[in-house]
Amino acid sequence: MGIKAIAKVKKDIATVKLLVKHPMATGSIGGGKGEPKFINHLSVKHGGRVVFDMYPTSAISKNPYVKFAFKGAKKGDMIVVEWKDNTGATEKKEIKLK
Amino acid sequence: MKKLLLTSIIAVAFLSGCAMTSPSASNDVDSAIASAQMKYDKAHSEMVAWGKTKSLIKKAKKLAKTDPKKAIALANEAAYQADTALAQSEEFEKTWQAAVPK
Amino acid sequence: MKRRNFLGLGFTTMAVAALQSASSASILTEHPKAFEAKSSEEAIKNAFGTSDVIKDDKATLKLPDIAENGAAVPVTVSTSLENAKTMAIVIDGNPRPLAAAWELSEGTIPKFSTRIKMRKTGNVRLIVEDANGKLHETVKQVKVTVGGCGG
Amino acid sequence: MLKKLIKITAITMISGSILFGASFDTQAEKDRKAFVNYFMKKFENPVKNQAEYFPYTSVEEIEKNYIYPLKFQDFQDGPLSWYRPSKEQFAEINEFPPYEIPLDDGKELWVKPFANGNTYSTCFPDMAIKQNYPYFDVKKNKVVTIGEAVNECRVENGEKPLKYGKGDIAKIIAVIAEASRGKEIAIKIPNENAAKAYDAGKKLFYKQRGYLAISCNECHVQSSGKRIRAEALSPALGGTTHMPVYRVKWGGLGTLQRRLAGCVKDTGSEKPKMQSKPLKELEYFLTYMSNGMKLNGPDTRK
Repeated sequence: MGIKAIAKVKKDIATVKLLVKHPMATGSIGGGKGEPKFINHLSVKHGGRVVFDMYPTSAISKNPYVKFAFKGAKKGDMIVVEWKDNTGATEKKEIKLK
Repeated sequence: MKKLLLTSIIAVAFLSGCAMTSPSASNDVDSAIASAQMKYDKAHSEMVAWGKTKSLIKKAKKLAKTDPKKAIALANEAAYQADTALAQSEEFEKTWQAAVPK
Repeated sequence: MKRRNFLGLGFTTMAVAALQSASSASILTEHPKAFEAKSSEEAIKNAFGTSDVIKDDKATLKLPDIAENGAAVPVTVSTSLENAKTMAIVIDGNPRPLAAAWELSEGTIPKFSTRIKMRKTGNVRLIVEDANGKLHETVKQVKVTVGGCGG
Repeated sequence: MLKKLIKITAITMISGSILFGASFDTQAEKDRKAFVNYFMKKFENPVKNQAEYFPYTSVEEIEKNYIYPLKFQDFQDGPLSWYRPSKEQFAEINEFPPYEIPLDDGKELWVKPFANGNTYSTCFPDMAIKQNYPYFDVKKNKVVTIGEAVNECRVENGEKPLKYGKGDIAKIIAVIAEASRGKEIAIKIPNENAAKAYDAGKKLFYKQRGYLAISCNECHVQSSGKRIRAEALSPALGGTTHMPVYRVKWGGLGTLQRRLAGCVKDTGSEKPKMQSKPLKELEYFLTYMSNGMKLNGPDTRK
């Protein structure tokens, strides 16, 4: 498990890149072996407000990468990244905007 | 007596016919495998063996008792591959230097 | 009822929606069948209630012509539509075509990048649901080859 | 008179040793210069040189997809150096390089003490050393790769050696590679046996093999800058700078030895063992060919 982030603010726009350690296993969905295991919800909150709300599937590559931007941020603000997978596993991490 | 002769002729014809339909290299499963193994070992030690040769011999060994005909065919194919690998290596030994940028 | 449908129903409801956050009502919880659909049309219909799409240039899909490797194809989706509600990537050639969906909220810039898996050569669709619930679609073909020499 | 004699002897000895010292890499240096020259010329202007170097590629495609002219240092990017669609795709992927995750793991392993309390730093106080690998160890009389050096460190400290090719060893090498970024490859040929190892590697590179009867050279020198279907063939010049590499098809990091073994297998040959003598000699030769080029590993490939 692990969430890596590059999160920068320019003017009032925060650009966030995330790399999440996760197998994103297709398993039987793709006709392969094993149980599917993939993140099915990845969200980011800024001051309690959801600024990113993604519903991935096993068709997102291993160790998912996402990039997005949102308005109304300033340097030093915290964002909370949180994911949940189809097996119920979760992870949460706070990241400071630079 | 006549009958015996006829039987022998048939037997000889059968045997020779059998030999004719087999690959020329070897018709005895054990010697075919042994020969393939020897040739492969040489190619392997010179690091020129082809990718599938080893597995062909392995398959031949597996089928030696249950399907000797197929085992022989596989062993002969492996022997052919090892022979060709060694022969081409000898050939390329003479020419590879020409490909070096000058 | 989708979370965003609460929007505009008064302050209290909005607050409740915000508290419930993304984990309550969402495209995943409300339309799970969309994620299990086996064809693109079925996936779109299950997600949005219709498969009628407007093909225009409001949705932009940035993808390579030839994928270097089908296991990680970089993609960027965006839209010029204001207040779009949902964006979804649908991949025709995959056993489950709906690859990812984003629900948009105020302040989110409707432009996302990620990496997708593509099983074979085929069309990739970006569906954008606008503020009125109408669907906009853009399609791009991506060639996928079995790639990579060297073990 | 005696003074003069001493002087002459000294001069003879010095010049002799210079001559002697230089003799081990004379051929290799000649090879390297011709090798570099071939690539520089080929990629100087592929449109102009289309008939000579790219007869099966249309001028139209070259104009659309090829990046040129390439400078010496540009070759560190392998197939991404000349082929625009690949370069653009990996530039996007490297916005957040997938190798960052295994590299982080490697950094954790780097500082995690062995059972005896030492760490990798005990063996490698200076981490920026990858430019010197593989080197010919005069005492051991053999080529030593970075992977072997890592395992040697482990064994000296009472730890089990790691399995070669991928996993932890690739992660540790990635840490060393990252610290060595920007260093110029500096492979030396210190004695006659080193020159022999170089020659053996050179032969393995140029001599056709396998049921396809092709050589490393045919794909990565002569056909570099061409495509086999969607494969943009990488130039052998700069072929080792970016290792270890995160390959999408591997779903993780792999070492140069792993990549080379795969490459030999692709000729239709039996896959050689990683860290076997021939494969190390191939690495020695190939890395020598890129002497002077800056390292930029780890990186991402298809």
